[in-house]
Amino acid sequence: MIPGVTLELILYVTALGLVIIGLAGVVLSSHLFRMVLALVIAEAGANLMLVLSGYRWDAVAPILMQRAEQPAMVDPVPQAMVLTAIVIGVGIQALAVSILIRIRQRYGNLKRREVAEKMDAEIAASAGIRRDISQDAPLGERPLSPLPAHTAESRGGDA
Amino acid sequence: MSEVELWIALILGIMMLSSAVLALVVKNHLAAVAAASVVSLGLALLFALMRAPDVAMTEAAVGAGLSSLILALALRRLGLWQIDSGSENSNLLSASSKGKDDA
Amino acid sequence: MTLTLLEIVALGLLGAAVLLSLLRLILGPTTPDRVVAADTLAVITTSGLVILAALLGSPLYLDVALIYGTLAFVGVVAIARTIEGNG
Amino acid sequence: MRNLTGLLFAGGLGFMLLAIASGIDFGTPPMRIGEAIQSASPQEVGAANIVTSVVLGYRGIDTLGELAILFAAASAAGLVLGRRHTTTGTQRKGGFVLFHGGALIFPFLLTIGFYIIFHGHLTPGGGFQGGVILAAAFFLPLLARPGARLHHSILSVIEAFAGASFILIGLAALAEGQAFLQPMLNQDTLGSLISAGTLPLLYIAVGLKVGAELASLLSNLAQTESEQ
Repeated sequence: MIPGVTLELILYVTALGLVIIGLAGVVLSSHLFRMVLALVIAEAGANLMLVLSGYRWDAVAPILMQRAEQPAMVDPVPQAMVLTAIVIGVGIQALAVSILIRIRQRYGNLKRREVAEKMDAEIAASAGIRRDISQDAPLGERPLSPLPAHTAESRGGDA
Repeated sequence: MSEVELWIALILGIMMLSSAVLALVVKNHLAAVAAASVVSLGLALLFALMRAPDVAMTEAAVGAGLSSLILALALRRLGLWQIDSGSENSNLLSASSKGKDDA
Repeated sequence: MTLTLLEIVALGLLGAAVLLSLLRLILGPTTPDRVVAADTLAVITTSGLVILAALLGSPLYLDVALIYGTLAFVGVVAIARTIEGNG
Repeated sequence: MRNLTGLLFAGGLGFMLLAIASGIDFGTPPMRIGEAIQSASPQEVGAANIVTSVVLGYRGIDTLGELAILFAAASAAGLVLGRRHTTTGTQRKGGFVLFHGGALIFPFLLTIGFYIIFHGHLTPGGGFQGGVILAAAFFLPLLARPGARLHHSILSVIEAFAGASFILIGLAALAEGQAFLQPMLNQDTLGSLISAGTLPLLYIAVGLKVGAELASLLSNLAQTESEQ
Protein backbone atom coordinates (compact mmCIF):
# COMPACT_ATOMS: atom_id res chain seq x y z
CA MET A 1 0.00 0.00 0.00
CA ILE A 2 1.22 3.45 -0.79
CA PRO A 3 2.01 5.26 2.46
CA GLY A 4 0.20 8.51 3.08
CA VAL A 5 -2.64 7.75 0.71
CA THR A 6 -5.81 7.38 2.71
CA LEU A 7 -9.41 6.86 1.72
CA GLU A 8 -10.13 10.38 2.86
CA LEU A 9 -7.50 11.85 0.59
CA ILE A 10 -8.62 9.92 -2.46
CA LEU A 11 -12.26 10.83 -1.99
CA TYR A 12 -11.64 14.50 -1.36
CA VAL A 13 -9.26 14.75 -4.29
CA THR A 14 -11.89 13.14 -6.51
CA ALA A 15 -14.67 15.44 -5.37
CA LEU A 16 -12.60 18.60 -5.53
CA GLY A 17 -11.06 17.53 -8.80
CA LEU A 18 -14.49 17.12 -10.34
CA VAL A 19 -15.57 20.55 -9.13
CA ILE A 20 -12.40 22.18 -10.43
CA ILE A 21 -12.48 20.40 -13.77
CA GLY A 22 -16.11 21.38 -14.19
CA LEU A 23 -15.56 25.02 -13.34
CA ALA A 24 -12.46 25.22 -15.51
CA GLY A 25 -14.53 23.75 -18.30
CA VAL A 26 -17.22 26.38 -17.81
CA VAL A 27 -14.63 29.14 -17.96
CA LEU A 28 -12.50 27.76 -20.76
CA SER A 29 -14.81 25.97 -23.15
CA SER A 30 -15.51 27.60 -26.44
CA HIS A 31 -18.70 25.72 -27.18
CA LEU A 32 -21.93 26.14 -25.29
CA PHE A 33 -22.76 22.43 -25.21
CA ARG A 34 -19.47 21.76 -23.47
CA MET A 35 -20.46 24.33 -20.90
CA VAL A 36 -23.54 22.28 -20.04
CA LEU A 37 -21.42 19.15 -19.74
CA ALA A 38 -18.96 20.99 -17.54
CA LEU A 39 -21.79 22.13 -15.29
CA VAL A 40 -22.98 18.54 -14.98
CA ILE A 41 -19.50 17.44 -13.96
CA ALA A 42 -19.11 20.22 -11.40
CA GLU A 43 -22.48 19.33 -9.93
CA ALA A 44 -21.37 15.71 -9.61
CA GLY A 45 -18.33 16.81 -7.64
CA ALA A 46 -20.40 18.98 -5.33
CA ASN A 47 -22.82 16.13 -4.66
CA LEU A 48 -19.96 13.79 -3.83
CA MET A 49 -18.57 16.38 -1.46
CA LEU A 50 -21.90 16.63 0.37
CA VAL A 51 -22.23 12.88 0.74
CA LEU A 52 -18.68 12.65 2.04
CA SER A 53 -19.53 15.04 4.82
CA GLY A 54 -22.02 12.53 6.21
CA TYR A 55 -19.75 9.49 6.03
CA ARG A 56 -18.83 7.59 9.13
CA TRP A 57 -16.32 4.84 9.65
CA ASP A 58 -17.71 1.33 9.98
CA ALA A 59 -21.28 2.43 9.62
CA VAL A 60 -24.14 0.96 7.64
CA ALA A 61 -26.63 2.54 5.27
CA PRO A 62 -29.36 4.54 7.04
CA ILE A 63 -31.98 1.84 6.59
CA LEU A 64 -33.27 -0.16 9.51
CA MET A 65 -32.95 -3.89 9.02
CA GLN A 66 -34.12 -6.76 11.14
CA ARG A 67 -31.00 -7.12 13.19
CA ALA A 68 -30.37 -8.02 16.78
CA GLU A 69 -28.36 -4.94 17.63
CA GLN A 70 -28.41 -1.84 15.53
CA PRO A 71 -24.96 -0.80 14.28
CA ALA A 72 -24.01 2.80 13.70
CA MET A 73 -25.48 4.51 10.67
CA VAL A 74 -24.19 7.23 8.41
CA ASP A 75 -25.81 10.65 8.56
CA PRO A 76 -29.09 10.61 6.60
CA VAL A 77 -29.50 14.39 6.30
CA PRO A 78 -26.80 15.06 3.65
CA GLN A 79 -28.09 12.10 1.69
CA ALA A 80 -31.58 13.57 1.60
CA MET A 81 -30.13 16.89 0.48
CA VAL A 82 -28.14 15.26 -2.31
CA LEU A 83 -31.23 13.32 -3.36
CA THR A 84 -32.98 16.63 -3.86
CA ALA A 85 -29.98 18.20 -5.57
CA ILE A 86 -29.64 15.45 -8.15
CA VAL A 87 -33.26 15.66 -9.23
CA ILE A 88 -33.14 19.45 -9.44
CA GLY A 89 -29.89 19.15 -11.37
CA VAL A 90 -31.50 17.11 -14.09
CA GLY A 91 -34.33 19.62 -14.40
CA ILE A 92 -31.84 22.44 -14.80
CA GLN A 93 -29.90 20.41 -17.31
CA ALA A 94 -33.02 19.87 -19.41
CA LEU A 95 -33.80 23.58 -19.25
CA ALA A 96 -30.26 24.51 -20.30
CA VAL A 97 -30.39 22.08 -23.18
CA SER A 98 -33.68 23.48 -24.44
CA ILE A 99 -32.27 26.99 -24.24
CA LEU A 100 -29.33 25.76 -26.30
CA ILE A 101 -31.77 24.48 -28.89
CA ARG A 102 -33.39 27.91 -29.09
CA ILE A 103 -30.01 29.60 -29.41
CA ARG A 104 -29.08 27.28 -32.20
CA GLN A 105 -32.37 28.03 -33.99
CA ARG A 106 -31.84 31.75 -33.61
CA TYR A 107 -28.13 32.19 -34.25
CA GLY A 108 -27.30 29.07 -36.18
CA ASN A 109 -24.28 28.36 -34.10
CA LEU A 110 -23.24 27.42 -30.63
CA LYS A 111 -19.73 28.79 -30.43
CA ARG A 112 -19.54 31.05 -27.44
CA ARG A 113 -17.73 33.91 -29.11
CA GLU A 114 -19.90 34.08 -32.20
CA VAL A 115 -23.12 33.80 -30.25
CA ALA A 116 -21.99 36.55 -27.91
CA GLU A 117 -21.08 38.82 -30.80
CA LYS A 118 -24.37 38.27 -32.57
CA MET A 119 -26.26 38.76 -29.35
CA ASP A 120 -24.43 42.00 -28.63
CA ALA A 121 -25.09 43.27 -32.10
CA GLU A 122 -28.75 42.44 -31.75
CA ILE A 123 -29.03 44.15 -28.41
CA ALA A 124 -27.24 47.22 -29.72
CA ALA A 125 -29.45 47.32 -32.79
CA SER A 126 -32.64 47.04 -30.84
CA ALA A 127 -31.51 49.69 -28.40
CA GLY A 128 -30.58 51.97 -31.24
CA ILE A 129 -27.01 52.65 -30.19
CA ARG A 130 -23.76 52.24 -32.01
CA ARG A 131 -21.68 49.33 -30.96
CA ASP A 132 -18.33 50.97 -31.17
CA ILE A 133 -16.61 49.68 -28.09
CA SER A 134 -14.86 46.42 -28.54
CA GLN A 135 -16.43 43.55 -26.60
CA ASP A 136 -13.28 41.48 -26.61
CA ALA A 137 -10.53 41.40 -24.10
CA PRO A 138 -8.58 44.65 -23.91
CA LEU A 139 -5.84 44.69 -26.49
CA GLY A 140 -2.97 46.89 -25.49
CA GLU A 141 -3.68 50.45 -24.52
CA ARG A 142 -7.13 51.83 -24.89
CA PRO A 143 -8.58 54.92 -23.36
CA LEU A 144 -10.84 54.10 -20.45
CA SER A 145 -13.69 56.29 -21.57
CA PRO A 146 -13.39 56.98 -25.29
CA LEU A 147 -13.85 60.61 -26.17
CA PRO A 148 -16.33 61.44 -28.92
CA ALA A 149 -13.60 62.59 -31.23
CA HIS A 150 -11.68 59.39 -30.80
CA THR A 151 -14.56 57.03 -31.18
CA ALA A 152 -15.06 57.68 -34.85
CA GLU A 153 -11.40 57.16 -35.46
CA SER A 154 -11.16 53.98 -33.48
CA ARG A 155 -14.27 52.59 -35.09
CA GLY A 156 -12.82 53.28 -38.48
CA GLY A 157 -9.68 51.54 -37.36
CA ASP A 158 -11.59 48.51 -36.21
CA ALA A 159 -13.51 48.20 -39.41
CA MET B 1 -12.27 -3.84 4.46
CA SER B 2 -10.82 -0.39 4.56
CA GLU B 3 -7.99 -1.59 2.34
CA VAL B 4 -10.48 -2.85 -0.23
CA GLU B 5 -12.46 0.37 -0.03
CA LEU B 6 -9.31 2.32 -0.66
CA TRP B 7 -8.45 0.40 -3.79
CA ILE B 8 -12.00 0.63 -5.14
CA ALA B 9 -12.05 4.36 -4.46
CA LEU B 10 -8.66 4.77 -6.12
CA ILE B 11 -9.73 3.02 -9.32
CA LEU B 12 -13.03 4.87 -9.39
CA GLY B 13 -11.32 8.20 -8.76
CA ILE B 14 -8.92 7.64 -11.63
CA MET B 15 -11.80 6.62 -13.86
CA MET B 16 -13.95 9.61 -12.97
CA LEU B 17 -11.26 12.26 -13.18
CA SER B 18 -9.84 11.02 -16.47
CA SER B 19 -13.24 10.71 -18.11
CA ALA B 20 -14.21 14.15 -16.77
CA VAL B 21 -11.17 15.61 -18.51
CA LEU B 22 -11.98 13.55 -21.58
CA ALA B 23 -15.55 14.86 -21.65
CA LEU B 24 -14.22 18.39 -21.95
CA VAL B 25 -11.38 17.92 -24.41
CA VAL B 26 -12.62 15.29 -26.83
CA LYS B 27 -13.63 16.72 -30.18
CA ASN B 28 -16.79 14.78 -30.84
CA HIS B 29 -19.83 15.77 -28.83
CA LEU B 30 -21.32 12.31 -28.67
CA ALA B 31 -18.11 10.92 -27.23
CA ALA B 32 -18.22 13.73 -24.70
CA VAL B 33 -21.72 12.67 -23.65
CA ALA B 34 -20.52 9.08 -23.28
CA ALA B 35 -17.58 10.24 -21.14
CA ALA B 36 -19.88 12.35 -18.97
CA SER B 37 -22.09 9.32 -18.42
CA VAL B 38 -19.01 7.43 -17.27
CA VAL B 39 -18.43 10.14 -14.68
CA SER B 40 -21.88 9.71 -13.20
CA LEU B 41 -21.49 5.94 -13.37
CA GLY B 42 -18.41 6.05 -11.19
CA LEU B 43 -20.22 8.50 -8.95
CA ALA B 44 -23.05 6.03 -8.41
CA LEU B 45 -20.61 3.30 -7.41
CA LEU B 46 -18.81 5.70 -5.10
CA PHE B 47 -22.13 6.67 -3.46
CA ALA B 48 -22.84 2.98 -2.89
CA LEU B 49 -19.39 2.65 -1.34
CA MET B 50 -20.22 5.58 0.94
CA ARG B 51 -23.27 3.67 2.28
CA ALA B 52 -25.75 5.88 0.49
CA PRO B 53 -27.87 3.46 -1.56
CA ASP B 54 -30.68 5.98 -2.01
CA VAL B 55 -28.39 8.53 -3.54
CA ALA B 56 -26.62 5.86 -5.56
CA MET B 57 -29.93 4.76 -7.00
CA THR B 58 -30.95 8.29 -7.86
CA GLU B 59 -27.62 8.95 -9.47
CA ALA B 60 -27.86 5.69 -11.41
CA ALA B 61 -31.35 6.47 -12.65
CA VAL B 62 -30.67 10.11 -13.42
CA GLY B 63 -27.05 10.04 -14.47
CA ALA B 64 -26.96 6.85 -16.46
CA GLY B 65 -30.41 6.90 -17.98
CA LEU B 66 -32.06 10.26 -18.02
CA SER B 67 -29.07 12.54 -18.40
CA SER B 68 -27.60 10.73 -21.37
CA LEU B 69 -31.10 10.45 -22.80
CA ILE B 70 -31.62 14.22 -22.57
CA LEU B 71 -28.16 15.05 -23.88
CA ALA B 72 -28.39 12.59 -26.76
CA LEU B 73 -31.81 13.92 -27.79
CA ALA B 74 -30.45 17.44 -27.59
CA LEU B 75 -27.48 16.50 -29.75
CA ARG B 76 -29.85 15.13 -32.33
CA ARG B 77 -31.87 18.31 -32.36
CA LEU B 78 -28.81 20.51 -32.31
CA GLY B 79 -27.48 18.76 -35.37
CA LEU B 80 -24.26 17.87 -33.63
CA TRP B 81 -24.75 14.15 -33.90
CA GLN B 82 -22.42 13.52 -36.79
CA ILE B 83 -19.72 10.98 -36.19
CA ASP B 84 -17.21 12.98 -38.16
CA SER B 85 -18.52 16.48 -37.82
CA GLY B 86 -16.18 18.67 -39.74
CA SER B 87 -17.14 22.24 -38.95
CA GLU B 88 -18.68 21.80 -35.54
CA ASN B 89 -15.54 20.51 -33.94
CA SER B 90 -14.60 22.33 -30.85
CA ASN B 91 -11.86 21.77 -28.42
CA LEU B 92 -11.60 23.03 -24.92
CA LEU B 93 -8.43 24.97 -25.44
CA SER B 94 -9.18 26.37 -28.85
CA ALA B 95 -10.84 29.52 -27.58
CA SER B 96 -7.82 31.68 -28.25
CA SER B 97 -6.78 30.07 -31.50
CA LYS B 98 -9.49 31.71 -33.46
CA GLY B 99 -8.15 30.85 -36.86
CA LYS B 100 -8.52 27.17 -36.16
CA ASP B 101 -12.14 27.59 -35.19
CA ASP B 102 -13.02 29.63 -38.17
CA ALA B 103 -11.35 27.34 -40.62
CA MET C 1 -12.65 -8.26 7.75
CA THR C 2 -10.88 -10.75 5.58
CA LEU C 3 -11.73 -11.46 2.02
CA THR C 4 -12.05 -14.88 0.58
CA LEU C 5 -10.00 -15.83 -2.44
CA LEU C 6 -13.10 -15.66 -4.61
CA GLU C 7 -13.78 -12.07 -3.68
CA ILE C 8 -10.17 -11.06 -4.22
CA VAL C 9 -10.14 -12.62 -7.67
CA ALA C 10 -13.47 -11.02 -8.58
CA LEU C 11 -12.36 -7.60 -7.44
CA GLY C 12 -9.06 -7.92 -9.29
CA LEU C 13 -10.78 -8.93 -12.49
CA LEU C 14 -13.25 -6.07 -12.18
CA GLY C 15 -10.48 -3.56 -11.59
CA ALA C 16 -8.55 -4.82 -14.60
CA ALA C 17 -11.71 -4.67 -16.71
CA VAL C 18 -12.39 -1.10 -15.62
CA LEU C 19 -8.88 -0.03 -16.47
CA LEU C 20 -8.90 -1.72 -19.87
CA SER C 21 -12.27 -0.20 -20.82
CA LEU C 22 -11.04 3.15 -19.60
CA LEU C 23 -8.06 2.81 -21.90
CA ARG C 24 -10.39 2.20 -24.83
CA LEU C 25 -12.56 5.13 -23.76
CA ILE C 26 -9.61 7.49 -23.72
CA LEU C 27 -7.68 6.17 -26.69
CA GLY C 28 -10.62 5.11 -28.82
CA PRO C 29 -9.98 6.59 -32.21
CA THR C 30 -13.60 6.80 -33.29
CA THR C 31 -16.77 7.80 -31.49
CA PRO C 32 -18.48 4.38 -31.63
CA ASP C 33 -15.42 2.95 -29.88
CA ARG C 34 -15.92 5.38 -27.05
CA VAL C 35 -19.65 4.75 -26.83
CA VAL C 36 -19.12 1.00 -26.69
CA ALA C 37 -16.46 1.50 -24.03
CA ALA C 38 -18.90 3.56 -21.96
CA ASP C 39 -21.53 0.83 -22.31
CA THR C 40 -19.00 -1.79 -21.25
CA LEU C 41 -18.14 0.31 -18.23
CA ALA C 42 -21.83 0.45 -17.35
CA VAL C 43 -22.06 -3.35 -17.42
CA ILE C 44 -18.88 -3.67 -15.36
CA THR C 45 -20.27 -1.17 -12.87
CA THR C 46 -23.46 -3.19 -12.52
CA SER C 47 -21.50 -6.29 -11.61
CA GLY C 48 -19.33 -4.16 -9.35
CA LEU C 49 -22.45 -3.07 -7.48
CA VAL C 50 -23.47 -6.68 -7.01
CA ILE C 51 -20.05 -7.57 -5.63
CA LEU C 52 -20.21 -4.52 -3.40
CA ALA C 53 -23.52 -5.78 -2.03
CA ALA C 54 -21.82 -9.06 -1.20
CA LEU C 55 -18.87 -7.28 0.39
CA LEU C 56 -20.97 -4.98 2.52
CA GLY C 57 -23.22 -7.87 3.45
CA SER C 58 -26.42 -6.04 2.65
CA PRO C 59 -29.03 -6.85 0.00
CA LEU C 60 -30.04 -3.22 -0.30
CA TYR C 61 -27.41 -2.51 -2.92
CA LEU C 62 -28.90 -5.07 -5.28
CA ASP C 63 -31.73 -2.66 -6.03
CA VAL C 64 -29.20 -0.12 -7.17
CA ALA C 65 -27.67 -2.68 -9.51
CA LEU C 66 -31.13 -3.49 -10.88
CA ILE C 67 -31.88 0.15 -11.64
CA TYR C 68 -28.47 0.66 -13.10
CA GLY C 69 -28.74 -2.30 -15.41
CA THR C 70 -32.12 -1.31 -16.78
CA LEU C 71 -31.50 2.39 -17.23
CA ALA C 72 -28.03 2.05 -18.71
CA PHE C 73 -29.76 0.13 -21.51
CA VAL C 74 -32.10 3.04 -22.15
CA GLY C 75 -29.25 5.54 -22.19
CA VAL C 76 -27.17 3.50 -24.58
CA VAL C 77 -30.17 3.01 -26.86
CA ALA C 78 -30.63 6.78 -26.97
CA ILE C 79 -26.99 7.36 -27.86
CA ALA C 80 -27.11 4.64 -30.47
CA ARG C 81 -30.21 6.18 -32.05
CA THR C 82 -28.37 9.46 -32.12
CA ILE C 83 -25.45 7.86 -33.94
CA GLU C 84 -27.91 6.64 -36.55
CA GLY C 85 -28.75 10.26 -37.12
CA ASN C 86 -31.68 11.71 -38.87
CA GLY C 87 -31.50 9.16 -41.63
CA MET D 1 -4.18 34.72 -21.98
CA ARG D 2 -7.76 33.82 -21.32
CA ASN D 3 -6.83 30.20 -20.83
CA LEU D 4 -4.18 31.19 -18.36
CA THR D 5 -6.56 33.29 -16.28
CA GLY D 6 -9.12 30.54 -16.42
CA LEU D 7 -6.66 27.96 -15.18
CA LEU D 8 -5.48 30.37 -12.50
CA PHE D 9 -9.07 30.87 -11.39
CA ALA D 10 -9.69 27.14 -11.25
CA GLY D 11 -6.48 26.52 -9.35
CA GLY D 12 -7.21 29.21 -6.80
CA LEU D 13 -10.72 27.94 -6.32
CA GLY D 14 -9.36 24.46 -5.85
CA PHE D 15 -6.95 25.68 -3.21
CA MET D 16 -9.76 27.44 -1.37
CA LEU D 17 -11.99 24.38 -1.50
CA LEU D 18 -9.13 22.20 -0.29
CA ALA D 19 -8.58 24.54 2.61
CA ILE D 20 -12.25 24.25 3.50
CA ALA D 21 -12.32 20.49 3.05
CA SER D 22 -9.28 19.94 5.23
CA GLY D 23 -11.25 21.42 8.10
CA ILE D 24 -14.01 18.85 7.82
CA ASP D 25 -13.55 15.79 9.96
CA PHE D 26 -13.86 12.76 7.77
CA GLY D 27 -15.61 9.71 9.07
CA THR D 28 -16.75 11.16 12.36
CA PRO D 29 -20.16 10.58 13.89
CA PRO D 30 -22.97 12.51 12.27
CA MET D 31 -24.12 15.94 13.20
CA ARG D 32 -26.42 16.45 16.11
CA ILE D 33 -29.50 16.64 13.95
CA GLY D 34 -28.51 13.46 12.20
CA GLU D 35 -28.21 11.61 15.48
CA ALA D 36 -31.50 13.02 16.71
CA ILE D 37 -33.26 11.94 13.53
CA GLN D 38 -31.71 8.48 13.68
CA SER D 39 -32.91 7.91 17.20
CA ALA D 40 -36.34 9.50 16.85
CA SER D 41 -37.34 8.50 13.35
CA PRO D 42 -38.48 4.88 13.91
CA GLN D 43 -40.99 5.96 16.54
CA GLU D 44 -42.09 9.25 15.01
CA VAL D 45 -42.34 8.37 11.36
CA GLY D 46 -42.14 4.62 11.22
CA ALA D 47 -40.27 4.29 7.94
CA ALA D 48 -37.46 1.79 7.81
CA ASN D 49 -35.62 3.96 5.33
CA ILE D 50 -34.47 6.95 7.32
CA VAL D 51 -33.62 8.95 4.21
CA THR D 52 -37.26 8.64 3.21
CA SER D 53 -38.39 9.85 6.58
CA VAL D 54 -36.09 12.85 6.23
CA VAL D 55 -37.21 13.60 2.68
CA LEU D 56 -40.93 13.27 3.30
CA GLY D 57 -41.42 13.40 7.04
CA TYR D 58 -39.07 15.97 8.43
CA ARG D 59 -38.39 18.01 5.31
CA GLY D 60 -41.62 17.54 3.40
CA ILE D 61 -41.87 21.17 2.44
CA ASP D 62 -38.47 20.93 0.81
CA THR D 63 -39.78 18.12 -1.31
CA LEU D 64 -42.76 20.24 -2.26
CA GLY D 65 -40.37 23.01 -3.28
CA GLU D 66 -38.33 20.55 -5.25
CA LEU D 67 -41.42 19.39 -7.09
CA ALA D 68 -42.24 23.01 -7.81
CA ILE D 69 -38.76 23.61 -9.18
CA LEU D 70 -38.94 20.52 -11.34
CA PHE D 71 -42.35 21.57 -12.61
CA ALA D 72 -41.05 25.05 -13.39
CA ALA D 73 -38.04 23.66 -15.20
CA ALA D 74 -40.12 21.22 -17.24
CA SER D 75 -42.74 23.79 -18.19
CA ALA D 76 -40.08 26.38 -19.00
CA ALA D 77 -38.33 23.87 -21.23
CA GLY D 78 -41.62 23.16 -22.96
CA LEU D 79 -42.21 26.87 -23.32
CA VAL D 80 -38.77 27.52 -24.73
CA LEU D 81 -39.01 24.66 -27.17
CA GLY D 82 -42.53 25.60 -28.11
CA ARG D 83 -44.32 24.74 -31.32
CA ARG D 84 -45.86 21.37 -30.81
CA HIS D 85 -47.17 20.85 -34.28
CA THR D 86 -43.99 20.51 -36.22
CA THR D 87 -43.34 17.36 -38.10
CA THR D 88 -41.76 14.28 -36.71
CA GLY D 89 -40.91 10.93 -38.04
CA THR D 90 -38.46 11.37 -40.87
CA GLN D 91 -36.09 9.25 -38.89
CA ARG D 92 -35.96 5.62 -39.76
CA LYS D 93 -37.78 3.15 -37.60
CA GLY D 94 -35.70 1.23 -35.15
CA GLY D 95 -34.20 -2.09 -36.04
CA PHE D 96 -35.61 -5.46 -35.08
CA VAL D 97 -33.73 -5.68 -31.79
CA LEU D 98 -34.69 -2.21 -30.64
CA PHE D 99 -38.29 -2.57 -31.73
CA HIS D 100 -39.03 -5.88 -30.05
CA GLY D 101 -36.55 -5.39 -27.25
CA GLY D 102 -38.28 -2.16 -26.34
CA ALA D 103 -41.67 -3.88 -26.40
CA LEU D 104 -40.29 -6.70 -24.25
CA ILE D 105 -38.60 -4.52 -21.70
CA PHE D 106 -41.57 -2.17 -21.26
CA PRO D 107 -43.52 -4.29 -18.72
CA PHE D 108 -40.32 -5.00 -16.83
CA LEU D 109 -39.53 -1.31 -16.57
CA LEU D 110 -43.09 -0.63 -15.45
CA THR D 111 -42.87 -3.33 -12.77
CA ILE D 112 -39.49 -2.13 -11.53
CA GLY D 113 -40.67 1.46 -11.44
CA PHE D 114 -43.75 0.70 -9.38
CA TYR D 115 -41.76 -1.64 -7.14
CA ILE D 116 -39.28 1.12 -6.44
CA ILE D 117 -42.05 3.60 -5.71
CA PHE D 118 -44.10 1.31 -3.47
CA HIS D 119 -41.11 0.17 -1.45
CA GLY D 120 -39.66 3.62 -1.07
CA HIS D 121 -40.07 3.58 2.69
CA LEU D 122 -38.52 0.14 3.12
CA THR D 123 -35.65 -0.17 0.69
CA PRO D 124 -33.57 2.42 -1.12
CA GLY D 125 -35.59 4.16 -3.75
CA GLY D 126 -38.74 6.15 -3.80
CA GLY D 127 -40.75 8.50 -5.89
CA PHE D 128 -37.97 10.23 -7.76
CA GLN D 129 -36.13 7.13 -8.85
CA GLY D 130 -39.29 5.26 -9.70
CA GLY D 131 -40.61 8.27 -11.57
CA VAL D 132 -37.48 8.40 -13.67
CA ILE D 133 -37.88 4.72 -14.50
CA LEU D 134 -41.54 5.21 -15.43
CA ALA D 135 -40.62 8.10 -17.70
CA ALA D 136 -37.94 5.99 -19.36
CA ALA D 137 -40.41 3.13 -19.77
CA PHE D 138 -42.93 5.32 -21.53
CA PHE D 139 -40.30 7.02 -23.61
CA LEU D 140 -38.59 3.88 -24.89
CA PRO D 141 -41.31 3.12 -27.51
CA LEU D 142 -40.83 6.63 -28.86
CA LEU D 143 -37.21 5.83 -29.55
CA ALA D 144 -38.20 2.75 -31.50
CA ARG D 145 -41.06 4.38 -33.41
CA PRO D 146 -40.24 7.99 -34.15
CA GLY D 147 -43.72 8.70 -35.42
CA ALA D 148 -45.41 7.86 -32.17
CA ARG D 149 -45.99 10.46 -29.54
CA LEU D 150 -47.19 10.63 -25.99
CA HIS D 151 -50.50 12.21 -25.19
CA HIS D 152 -49.64 15.44 -23.50
CA SER D 153 -53.14 15.92 -22.19
CA ILE D 154 -53.15 12.61 -20.33
CA LEU D 155 -49.72 13.36 -18.96
CA SER D 156 -50.72 16.76 -17.70
CA VAL D 157 -53.87 15.34 -16.11
CA ILE D 158 -51.80 12.72 -14.26
CA GLU D 159 -49.32 15.34 -13.21
CA ALA D 160 -51.98 17.72 -11.97
CA PHE D 161 -53.75 15.03 -9.96
CA ALA D 162 -50.50 13.81 -8.43
CA GLY D 163 -49.43 17.29 -7.41
CA ALA D 164 -52.87 18.11 -6.03
CA SER D 165 -53.02 14.90 -4.04
CA PHE D 166 -49.58 15.60 -2.57
CA ILE D 167 -50.80 18.94 -1.29
CA LEU D 168 -54.13 17.49 -0.20
CA ILE D 169 -52.42 14.86 1.94
CA GLY D 170 -50.39 17.62 3.50
CA LEU D 171 -53.49 19.70 4.15
CA ALA D 172 -55.26 16.68 5.66
CA ALA D 173 -52.50 16.50 8.24
CA LEU D 174 -53.11 20.17 8.90
CA ALA D 175 -56.81 19.51 9.37
CA GLU D 176 -55.99 16.80 11.91
CA GLY D 177 -54.26 19.41 13.97
CA GLN D 178 -50.76 18.37 13.06
CA ALA D 179 -48.05 20.06 11.04
CA PHE D 180 -48.22 20.31 7.26
CA LEU D 181 -47.26 17.04 5.60
CA GLN D 182 -46.76 15.30 8.90
CA PRO D 183 -47.27 11.55 8.46
CA MET D 184 -50.57 10.37 9.85
CA LEU D 185 -52.60 7.19 9.91
CA ASN D 186 -51.67 4.02 11.64
CA GLN D 187 -47.97 3.44 11.50
CA ASP D 188 -48.21 -0.31 11.86
CA THR D 189 -45.20 -2.53 12.27
CA LEU D 190 -41.87 -1.19 11.18
CA GLY D 191 -40.71 -2.81 7.99
CA SER D 192 -43.97 -4.12 6.57
CA LEU D 193 -45.29 -2.87 3.26
CA ILE D 194 -48.21 -1.01 4.79
CA SER D 195 -46.50 1.10 7.39
CA ALA D 196 -45.16 4.58 7.87
CA GLY D 197 -48.60 6.19 7.63
CA THR D 198 -49.07 8.44 4.65
CA LEU D 199 -45.48 8.30 3.42
CA PRO D 200 -46.14 5.66 0.73
CA LEU D 201 -49.09 7.70 -0.57
CA LEU D 202 -46.91 10.77 -0.76
CA TYR D 203 -44.24 8.83 -2.59
CA ILE D 204 -46.78 7.48 -5.08
CA ALA D 205 -47.88 11.04 -5.79
CA VAL D 206 -44.26 12.16 -6.16
CA GLY D 207 -43.47 9.25 -8.45
CA LEU D 208 -46.42 9.86 -10.75
CA LYS D 209 -45.73 13.58 -10.89
CA VAL D 210 -42.04 13.19 -11.62
CA GLY D 211 -42.71 10.47 -14.17
CA ALA D 212 -45.33 12.51 -16.03
CA GLU D 213 -43.17 15.65 -16.00
CA LEU D 214 -40.08 13.90 -17.25
CA ALA D 215 -41.98 11.96 -19.90
CA SER D 216 -43.52 15.13 -21.32
CA LEU D 217 -40.13 16.83 -21.15
CA LEU D 218 -38.46 14.00 -23.04
CA SER D 219 -41.14 13.86 -25.68
CA ASN D 220 -40.87 17.63 -26.07
CA LEU D 221 -37.16 17.24 -26.64
CA ALA D 222 -37.65 14.41 -29.08
CA GLN D 223 -40.18 16.23 -31.24
CA THR D 224 -39.43 18.62 -34.05
CA GLU D 225 -36.20 16.93 -34.80
CA SER D 226 -36.57 17.23 -38.53
CA GLU D 227 -36.90 20.97 -38.38
CA GLN D 228 -33.41 21.81 -39.49
